[in-house]
Formats: sequence, C-alpha cells, structure tokens
Amino acid sequence: MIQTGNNTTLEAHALECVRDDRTLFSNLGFRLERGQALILEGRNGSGKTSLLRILCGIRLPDAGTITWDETDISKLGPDYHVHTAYVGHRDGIKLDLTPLENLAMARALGKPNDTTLEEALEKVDLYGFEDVLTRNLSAGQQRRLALARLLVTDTVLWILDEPFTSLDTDGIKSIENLLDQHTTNGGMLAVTSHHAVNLANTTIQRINLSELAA
Amino acid sequence: MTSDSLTRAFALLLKRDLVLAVRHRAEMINPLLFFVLVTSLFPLGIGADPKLLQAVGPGVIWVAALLAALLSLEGIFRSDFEDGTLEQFLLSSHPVSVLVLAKVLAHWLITGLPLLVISPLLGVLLGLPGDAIIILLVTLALGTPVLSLIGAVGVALTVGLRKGGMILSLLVLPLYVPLLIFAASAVDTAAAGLPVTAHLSLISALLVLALSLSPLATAAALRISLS
Amino acid sequence: MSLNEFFNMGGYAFYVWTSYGIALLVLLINVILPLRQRKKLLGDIARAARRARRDTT
Amino acid sequence: MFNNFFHKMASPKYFYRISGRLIPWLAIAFVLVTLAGLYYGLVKAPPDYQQGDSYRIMFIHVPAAWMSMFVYVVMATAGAIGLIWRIKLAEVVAISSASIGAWFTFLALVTGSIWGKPMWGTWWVWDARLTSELILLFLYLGVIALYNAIDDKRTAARAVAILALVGVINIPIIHYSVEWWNTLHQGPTVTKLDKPSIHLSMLIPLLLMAVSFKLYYAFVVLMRARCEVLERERHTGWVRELAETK
Repeated sequence: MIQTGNNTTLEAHALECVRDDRTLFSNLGFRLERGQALILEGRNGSGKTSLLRILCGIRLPDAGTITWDETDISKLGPDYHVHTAYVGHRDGIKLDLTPLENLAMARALGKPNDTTLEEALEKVDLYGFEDVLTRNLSAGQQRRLALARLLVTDTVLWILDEPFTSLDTDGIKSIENLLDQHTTNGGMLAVTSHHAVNLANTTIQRINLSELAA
Repeated sequence: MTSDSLTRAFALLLKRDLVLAVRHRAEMINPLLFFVLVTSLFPLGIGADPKLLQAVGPGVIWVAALLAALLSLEGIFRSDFEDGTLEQFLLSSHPVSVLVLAKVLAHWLITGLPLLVISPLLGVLLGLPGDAIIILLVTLALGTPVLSLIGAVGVALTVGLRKGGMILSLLVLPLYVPLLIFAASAVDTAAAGLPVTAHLSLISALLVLALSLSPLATAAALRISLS
Repeated sequence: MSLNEFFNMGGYAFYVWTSYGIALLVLLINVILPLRQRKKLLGDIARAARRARRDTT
Repeated sequence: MFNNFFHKMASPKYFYRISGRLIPWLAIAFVLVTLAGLYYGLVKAPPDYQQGDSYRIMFIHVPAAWMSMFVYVVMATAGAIGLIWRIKLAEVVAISSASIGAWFTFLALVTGSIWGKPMWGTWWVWDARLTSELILLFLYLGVIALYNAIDDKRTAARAVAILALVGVINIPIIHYSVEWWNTLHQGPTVTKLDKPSIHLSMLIPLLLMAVSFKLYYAFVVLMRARCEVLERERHTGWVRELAETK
C-alpha cells in the first residue's frame, strides 16, 4: 500500500469521455491537492456523473489518465480505493438493513477509522434511528445515512454526486460543515451539485463541463 | 489491507446476505418450491410406470435443480446493483473476487443447500433406490456450488441490462452441460449398482476449476457491467 | 465417368447437393451481408456529414 | 516503443486501408483453393466402400466443424488481447468473428444432419459431434445476444470478451463430457459421423477444403471488421472523408 503524505495530489491528464457516440468532454485536466475541493458544474447530461465515475475508477476514460501521487489509478486498484469514498446517485445502502448494519458493512469494505458507528450516525443527525429498518426512514434520512458512510473509514478523497439531494436547509448546512471539516483536516473533495456549495475554509476549483464542451 | 480485515469483510458480507435472505423469506422459498413442483410434474407428464420413472429420475431431478438455480441466480447481484451497494464493493479496498466469493457462498447457502435437503424426498417420489439417493445427495452437494459459481459470471455480465433474464439463461445453461452429464449419469450408474468414483472425481474437478476461476471472471465482468 | 453419373452421386444426389447448396448459400450470405452493411453505413455517414454542414452554414 | 508500434499498426485508419488491399487477394486465393478442393472431392476421390457417395458431405461438414471451434478460439484470443492491452482492433475482430463462427456451426449442424439421414435413417441422432456443435451454437448465440443487448459498444465488446474466455475454457470440457455421455448411452453399433478409413485421395480434398474455409474466414472477418471500424469511427474526419468521396 502506498503511504499518503501531506502533498498527495490527484491529477487528471487529457481526459476524454464518449457516451453513445457523443463526446462529453475531451482534453480535460486538473490538479487537486489536500485541502481543496473540485466542484463540477454543467447542464444535465454534460458528463458530471461520468467524470466522477471515472475519478472513482469505476469507469474507464476513453482517453487520458488519472494519477494519484503520480501513479495511474488503474494500476493502483484497491490501493487507490482505500483512499477514496464515493456517494453516487444511488445511496449504496440496503433498505432492509438497519443504519447500524449498513454502516458496519461500509466500514468493513475500507480502512476503519476511530469514529464509532454511533458517532457517525450522530453527526448526520440519525442518532436514535440505529435499529430502525432503513426502509422506514425518509428520503432525506436515507441520504444522510449514505453520507455517514464517508465518516466511518479513513479516506482522503470524497467523491460526491449530488450529495444534497432530498436534504432540507438544515441538513445541507450540517453536511457542508462536515465537508468543510474534511478539507480542513487535509481531505479532498470532488463534488457535483445543483445547489451552491458553501465551504468557507476550502480552496475551491470549478470546472464547468457545459462550457468546456462548447 | 491486512488479511484480518479481509476475513472480517468476508464474514460480514456473508452475514449481511444471510440476514437479507431471512428478511425476504419468499425469495428463498420460491426456487425450492419450483424444484419440487417441476419434479412432481414429470410423473404426470410421462406416466407413473416405476421403471420409467426410475430411468428418468436422475436426469429429471438434475434438470429441475438446474432450472431452479437459474431462477434464483439474478438474486446474487440484482438488488445490490439497483441500490448501488454493488458499486461500493467494486470500490472497496479488498480484492473484488473475494467479496464475490462471499456473495456466491451466501447464495449457495440460501438456494443450493435447501435443494440438497429436499432432494432425498424427490428421489423417493421417483422411486430411486437408496444407494442412488445417497449419490444424488453427493452430486448435489458437489454440483450446486458449481451452479452458483458459473451462474455468478452470467449474472455479472447481464446485471446492468433491462432484459437480462432471457440472455442469462442463454449464457449459463450451455455451461451447465458437463455438470448435468456427469451428475445425472453418476446417479444413474449408482442406481444400476455400479461404482461412481470416476463420476464424482470429475464433478469435484469441475468444482475446483469453478472455484478458482469463476470469482475472477465474475469480478472482471462486474467491473465491465458497471462501467 | 459421365456427367449424369456425377450428378447422380451414386443415388445420394439429394443429400450431397443439398449440403453443397446450403454451404454455398451460407458462404454467399456472409459475403453479401458485410458488403451491404458497408454500403449502407457509408451512405448514412455521408448523409449525416452533409446534414451537419448544412446546419452550420 | 514496442507498444507504440503495435498501437499504430492497430490504428483503425491504417487497418482499414491495409485490409482493403488484402481482401481481394484472399478472396481470389479462396476461390482457387475451393475449386481445387471441389474437383478433388467431388470428381477425383472414389466413393467410399461403405457409405458410397454420401460421404462427400464430409468435405463440407468436417471443415465447417473445425472452423466452428477454430473461430471460437480466435474470438476468445482476440477478446483477451482487447481486454488486456486495450487494443480496440482486437475487440472488433473478436465481435466480427462471432457471427461468422455461428454460421460455420450452423453449417456443420445442417450438413451433419443431412449426412446422417442416409446413414442412420433419421435427420437427427444425438451423435457426439452433432451434440457438441449444438451446444457450441448456443454459446455463439449467447455471445451475439449479449453484444446486441448492451448499448455501449465498447462495454459490450469487453463483456463479450469475458464470456468468450469463459466459453473457451468450457469448450474442451463440454466436448469431453459429451463424448463420454455418448459412449455411455449408445452402443458402439451406431457409426459415428467420422472420417471413413481415410485414404489419401480423400485426405487431399479434405485438407484443401479446410484451407479454403480458413481463407474464407480470413477475408470475411476482415470485411465485417471494416464495417465495425466504420461504425465506431463514424465521427472521425477520415471516415467522413471516405464516405463523401464514395
């Protein structure tokens, strides 16, 4: 496993993504360091989700590479995944498990940190729901549970696809706080969002995929 | 990642799938019911002549087991795909093939093992002699894991498709042919009172081969299906 | 050997010539299909290119 | 360096040009070898002392059966190359092989069945080779169905490669198991669809036809691969130019 130092970087070089014969973006590059957030903007279908999935390593770029500490992520495999956490469109939680069971599984899939599962639930305002079947939670609560997965493993890069979907104003605010804390502690973020993302203490880079394509 | 945490992930995933299965009992019972139903339809279709039944019995039971397994296969990955937990497995810091193995093991415990338990009853219904029933049990014990293992590759390839079910049977059933041949003829041979060591070692070889290759192929297929 | 004998194939004419006929058919189909596909594709692509040019001007 | 060379060789444009030049020569060679094979097979070779003239179906059936296996192996190999080295051209060759292989399998099945009629008196016997071919046909159809079901053609090609690899491991096992099953369930009295005690006069046309089928496969797979390349590269400049000059 590679050790991540303080000057870890995530770099994209000349990325290209083609879907259904349409080039969504090409020659896209950026460099993300600890403490920074990358915010992707653009119309629906401009390739935000595709780019995030490429950053995760789920999807292969049609051209170009992504490097983590100057090593191609497709060569790193699990050694890259151990530093990343992804919350996609789909929550990645099982409705027929309780929040605690869901988090326990999420924790086992990565490198556990010191936060207890109960603390993680408390941070996303789900304390007291740990033994209810997730099916019986509201959409906003389910989304918060999905985001709680970020808190139970020791990761650097959080990749978030529309994290604020179904959240109310208070929910958004508390999640923004969590994100801000993460970058302050030396984490990185890659986020798409329809809402404005307010991160007071974070250096933000924006990429607008619609403008890039034009 | 240490092997310790890998073992924990394996155990937790296995437990998770078993818990989910218990909370969805119907899905567990359907293939079993199907297995019993199909087998008991045969005497109605071809007549209840004991000699005839005994002759076709091994084949019928094994074909029914094949179809019952096919019916349950999609359950391995479908719901995990739909709620996004499957992509979390691909993004874990553990080898995906090991996680796949945990899921396949769970699938076998949920659907394969019940077939095994109920099969002596079906053997009796079709008039198989005692020795043959014992061999039937042995072939199912060695063979049903192969069904789950090979099936997992097929499901992994079709899990992203809307009409994956039809294609799944086309992909998987031809690959089941060798197992069907060896297993059914083992029971047949046992019913005739002959030794079946050769058959059983062939089935074991299939199991070993499937066990070593299928998780890798399944993991690769999942990566492709989710990309 | 006479031509008649040749076509008669020792009484197996039907089987032998049907087999060879089907073989010929299969081989021809596999040549014609890609030829037609290529022609259609090139036509489609040319039309699409012309349309694209008209749209931009 | 080595890698670069191969990637250039495998560039779609280069492939399209070279294959265009190669196809006519392969086609001519195919016609010549086939004519020779037919002459030796239908005219020169004497009737078989047991099967009379019906055995001449062998000159199609056996090469077609060989090709059905051969093409599957080519498909799996090309698929593996595409998967490992991400060479798009290999993916194209793999998927172009699938339908040709399926046609060869179909041909082997139909001619086997027609050959069986005078031998066995029925159109279908569960003979080992025919049964294997039938299962092989299912394997091919699975590959084709999977490719057509997946919308994104790059993903489809990679999925198909995995399936072809799984299939190619299974084919020998299926083959062996079917042979085994066949000897269990049928006495040795039934003559198998097999080369009659082969004589040089029969071997020559058999080999000629085998070569002819290989040549045929070579130029037809190139033709199909060219179409696939055009389809995939339809948005590139060179394909548009090509289309408009035609």
